[in-house]
Amino acid sequence: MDNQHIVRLVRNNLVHQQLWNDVEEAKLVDTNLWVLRGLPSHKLSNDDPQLEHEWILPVELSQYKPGKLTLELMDKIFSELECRRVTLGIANDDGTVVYYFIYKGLHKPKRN
Amino acid sequence: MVSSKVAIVLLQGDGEAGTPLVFDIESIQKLRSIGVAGILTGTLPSATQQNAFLSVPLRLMAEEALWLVEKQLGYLVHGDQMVHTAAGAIRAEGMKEARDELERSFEAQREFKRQQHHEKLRRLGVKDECRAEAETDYSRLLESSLFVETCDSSTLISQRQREFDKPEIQARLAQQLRTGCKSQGDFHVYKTLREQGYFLSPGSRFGGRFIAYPGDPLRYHSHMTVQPAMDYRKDPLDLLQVVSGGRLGTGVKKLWVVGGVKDNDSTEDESERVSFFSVEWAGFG
Amino acid sequence: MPKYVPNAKRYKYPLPIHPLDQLPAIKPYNPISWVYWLYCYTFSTNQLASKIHAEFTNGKHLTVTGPEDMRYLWENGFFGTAQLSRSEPTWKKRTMVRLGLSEGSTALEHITEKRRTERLKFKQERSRFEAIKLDMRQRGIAEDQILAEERAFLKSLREMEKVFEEEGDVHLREVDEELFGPDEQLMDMEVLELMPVEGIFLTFALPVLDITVEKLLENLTGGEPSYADIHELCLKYVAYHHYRSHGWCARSGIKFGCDFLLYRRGPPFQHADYGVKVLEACKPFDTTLFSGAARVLSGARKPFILCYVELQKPESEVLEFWRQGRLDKVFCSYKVGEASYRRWVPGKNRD
Amino acid sequence: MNELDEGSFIPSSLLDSDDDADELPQDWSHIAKLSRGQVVVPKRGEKDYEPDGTNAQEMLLHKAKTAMFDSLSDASRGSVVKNLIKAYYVPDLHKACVPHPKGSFMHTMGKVDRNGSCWLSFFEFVYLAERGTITPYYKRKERDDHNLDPLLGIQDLYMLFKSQKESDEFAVYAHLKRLGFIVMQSSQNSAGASSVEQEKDSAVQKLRLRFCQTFESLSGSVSNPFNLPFYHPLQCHLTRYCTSAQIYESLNKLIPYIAAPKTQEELQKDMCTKNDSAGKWEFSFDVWKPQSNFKKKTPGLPDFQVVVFNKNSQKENFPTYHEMRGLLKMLRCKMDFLSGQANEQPNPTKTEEAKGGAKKKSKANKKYPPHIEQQRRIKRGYRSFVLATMDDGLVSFIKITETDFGSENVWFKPNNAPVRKEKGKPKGSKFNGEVIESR
Repeated sequence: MDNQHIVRLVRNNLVHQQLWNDVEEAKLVDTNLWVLRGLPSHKLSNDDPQLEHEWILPVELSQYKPGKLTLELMDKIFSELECRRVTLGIANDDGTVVYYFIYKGLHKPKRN
Repeated sequence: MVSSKVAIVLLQGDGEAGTPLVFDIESIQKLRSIGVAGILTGTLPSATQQNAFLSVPLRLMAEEALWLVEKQLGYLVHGDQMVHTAAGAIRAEGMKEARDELERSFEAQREFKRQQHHEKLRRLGVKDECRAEAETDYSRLLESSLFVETCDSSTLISQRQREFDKPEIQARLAQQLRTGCKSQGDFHVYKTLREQGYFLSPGSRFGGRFIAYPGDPLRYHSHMTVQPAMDYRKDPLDLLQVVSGGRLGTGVKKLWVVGGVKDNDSTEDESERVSFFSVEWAGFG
Repeated sequence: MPKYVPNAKRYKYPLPIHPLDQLPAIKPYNPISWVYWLYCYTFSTNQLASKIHAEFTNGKHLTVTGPEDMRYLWENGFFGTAQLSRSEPTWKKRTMVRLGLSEGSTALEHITEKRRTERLKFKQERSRFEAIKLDMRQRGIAEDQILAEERAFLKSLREMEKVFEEEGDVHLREVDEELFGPDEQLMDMEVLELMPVEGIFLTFALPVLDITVEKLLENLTGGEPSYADIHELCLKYVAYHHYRSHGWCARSGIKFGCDFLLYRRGPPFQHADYGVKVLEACKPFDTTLFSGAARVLSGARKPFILCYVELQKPESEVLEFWRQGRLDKVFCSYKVGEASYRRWVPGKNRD
Repeated sequence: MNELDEGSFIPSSLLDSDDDADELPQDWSHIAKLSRGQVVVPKRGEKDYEPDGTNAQEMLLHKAKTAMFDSLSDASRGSVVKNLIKAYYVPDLHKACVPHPKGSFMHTMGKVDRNGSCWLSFFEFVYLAERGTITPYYKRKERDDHNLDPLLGIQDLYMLFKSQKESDEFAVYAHLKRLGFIVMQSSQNSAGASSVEQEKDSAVQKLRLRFCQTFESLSGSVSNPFNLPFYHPLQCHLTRYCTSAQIYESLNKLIPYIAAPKTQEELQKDMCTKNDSAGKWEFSFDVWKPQSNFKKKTPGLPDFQVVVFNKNSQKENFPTYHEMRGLLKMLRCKMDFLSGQANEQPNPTKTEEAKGGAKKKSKANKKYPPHIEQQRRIKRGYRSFVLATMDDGLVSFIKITETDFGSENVWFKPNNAPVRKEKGKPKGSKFNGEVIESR
């Protein structure tokens, strides 16, 4: 999987639409993937103890080709980042970017 | 310990995997106490005009049945000819016994009803001499109000079905059941979740293979919509499904969960067999 | 006050190619009017004065950057999606407001942002109460008393909702400085992105973009594609063209787990009427694929349309047309059939 | 008690197991009241988020379980001796015989033979036994003496199902029956049609078929005339489009589409074209809405037809489009979209449609402006069938309806737009329905 070409797209979206702060780009060693790290403008979930930096994995959704994001790859990303969740920044082919939390293992839904 | 295992009947035609059913209420109660709820599918005789509260048989998912067999908590019974054979084998003595049994049940009912009747008359203060007359009327009434029950479990084959509880028969039936499932990996997903204490039910109504509850569904909300098993190394995550699954989950307060099943031949620990990820809409974008 | 342009005027044309509706009237008794009409007719054209500039950025993303072009495509048929907004390009306006650069109406995103903060506060309250409830249970307090407490709590939440007040503060972040060019003016960071099917429609079906069909196809599927490379795109385009050409405004249905949403006129006028999933006519599918999308859509009260597209010619033939750039021949080799999918509840269909 | 009346006090949320309100029913304490005939409003949202280890919660769970299992074991199946209706399963016929039939079930179930015995299909037999209406026995073929025919239990009955498919179909059958629908097995129904009628039909059928085939081949060549370059760059220089409609019309010739049959004639044509696409699919049930004046012998066309599909079986898949079309061609039921037409051109052979539509006619015939009429048409669609999906015991129903966007053009025409009237100020003819810009 190669996500370099959409890193900027997702980064701009985070900074200028979602108004995140300290957004940085980084490349993972194991998987050759690009990730972003940044501070949201507000707490994303009540279940979070405090406002923290989040990891974002930009991925591209193409409706014309299946993706390459296997669960094995997901595991590698988690083990390198050593975090409890990664946010998928899904760049759609209509120009929008949508964000989904992905947790390693089983996670409980929000209480409310 | 044979007697404590739950008999699971596999309904099947030639070469079919089979539909696992449980008919005995005590067994159903037992299954529930070990985290297998199943789905009741039969008409409840006391409320025959609705579908929300149903009665035996309890239908199990193939994965549930396989897990019960593996854990030695249940055994599979099958044979479309069994009823025919059993019915054909009944001799006059057998029928007499059944009739005697019915007669005993009637006698018990008579006894019970008479007692109640007397009790009632006494309460109403009816005198003894009037009673005798009322009694003959009542007897006629009583005879026609005796109840003939249609039992849940079979009395015809109750002996025969125990003979299925042998390792080689069980291995064969389980194999048959397993190969009939749409996805082989789903069993590992089921097993892993079950052994972590989740109750599972069929999930197609919520866009998944299973729905997982943190405890008995009678008391707890479900937490997850579990997707059909993926191949850990080969299958790519369907991002379009992630998007709709995550949105749907937000509405019904369930996380969208995928499990990747690792190959058979891997030397990994059985508990590491499935790698789960939970997906949730981040609330923005 | 900015000038108010009513929607009926702003979105008068459903397509970026306009009809010649400014031709003079013909008066039967006045032959001069005939000549004048003929003159106008001959020298008029449906063509755009100049085509809209589009280019590929980040590989396959077809984008339009000119602010006027972005506006034009949005107002004439609702094509494309602004990358920093939900659909219509409103980012610049919003940012001006956020940075206190000018006064204007509050944009949609601003309002939703505010609502989200409010909701979050309510939820915090709720979890605080959950903790209290747990504590009460642990102390063995009776269930009905707990229920009463809960009712009182819910009431207080509603009160809180009523008195929620507005707050507006402006602050400039460090990173916002990259938004300003050398002339100290706010730059427009926003670009309009077109879905591949929109790109084809605005190049092949209507002469709107200044990009050639050849270049478009090369970018979308590579120079020497196999049939498998073009298959999905063909299915989606055939469906897209089908709906667009019968008058529907078709936009991405991604947020509803389907391929397209169909609007009768367009997003400013009403919610989408239908959700469409494009499928192959002879391929079996897993039900899980449908039930999720069907639930998301039915939650939004949108009928779910299964649009089946079937190839009626040999794949090699279609691929050859594609390589020659004969898109008309490619797309008319397919046929469309439709079915709607809806959950049916027997108890509600008894009489 | 009458089967239909009984259902009336049950809240609709209890009728179907796949209620919108999520998850499975939980509060069995209602069922005791339900069986006593009281009106019950089910309580929702009484579940907890997760086990929290408190005794209070344990207690609540224990109560819920007790209510459930008490309801299950208290509700025994069967009848009192006075009302006992014995039914004997005949293995060779896979049917059951009721020598002395009585009761209201006979309005909609069973067939009475010359000797006055009532023959139940296997589904009817199991369903009635489950309700406790009949008492099931096994008929041993070598003996006439019923004394040697054993009484059967529910388990025995289920074990007599011949295949998984049959038991899945039964679950769907029982689900609909419990709601008061009248359900017949589709194959059984068509086999019951008199053979004379069928023969007469087949002659006509052949004639029609020939007609249709020629028609098909003709229309086939017409419907796909597109071999000109579509939007040629020169087109804009040669042609002038004066309205948006003209632009659309030049665009919408490109993609061929399948138009749904919309009239009696078109339907008949479609029915008699070759049908080999349904594959192994066939309708399982003909279903009529609950009604008190149902006649078993002349039931008329069913309200809908149902196919059953097991989503977890390796052997089954959601129907492909070809299979759906095959099923639509086989469809023999009332069609709502015809009800308006039947009124305009009465057709003696199709009185059923007219009858079926009569109730709705007032609604259907209400005149709307053309563009609203069009929206209604698109939304309602044309032929439809019900797909019952079996998910390990949970049945959900999906209605698949043939829709047709290709036959309608919905582009905005300024002249047809509803004109908003300004009070007391008649509009000038030049105004053209548009709102003038305000300053």
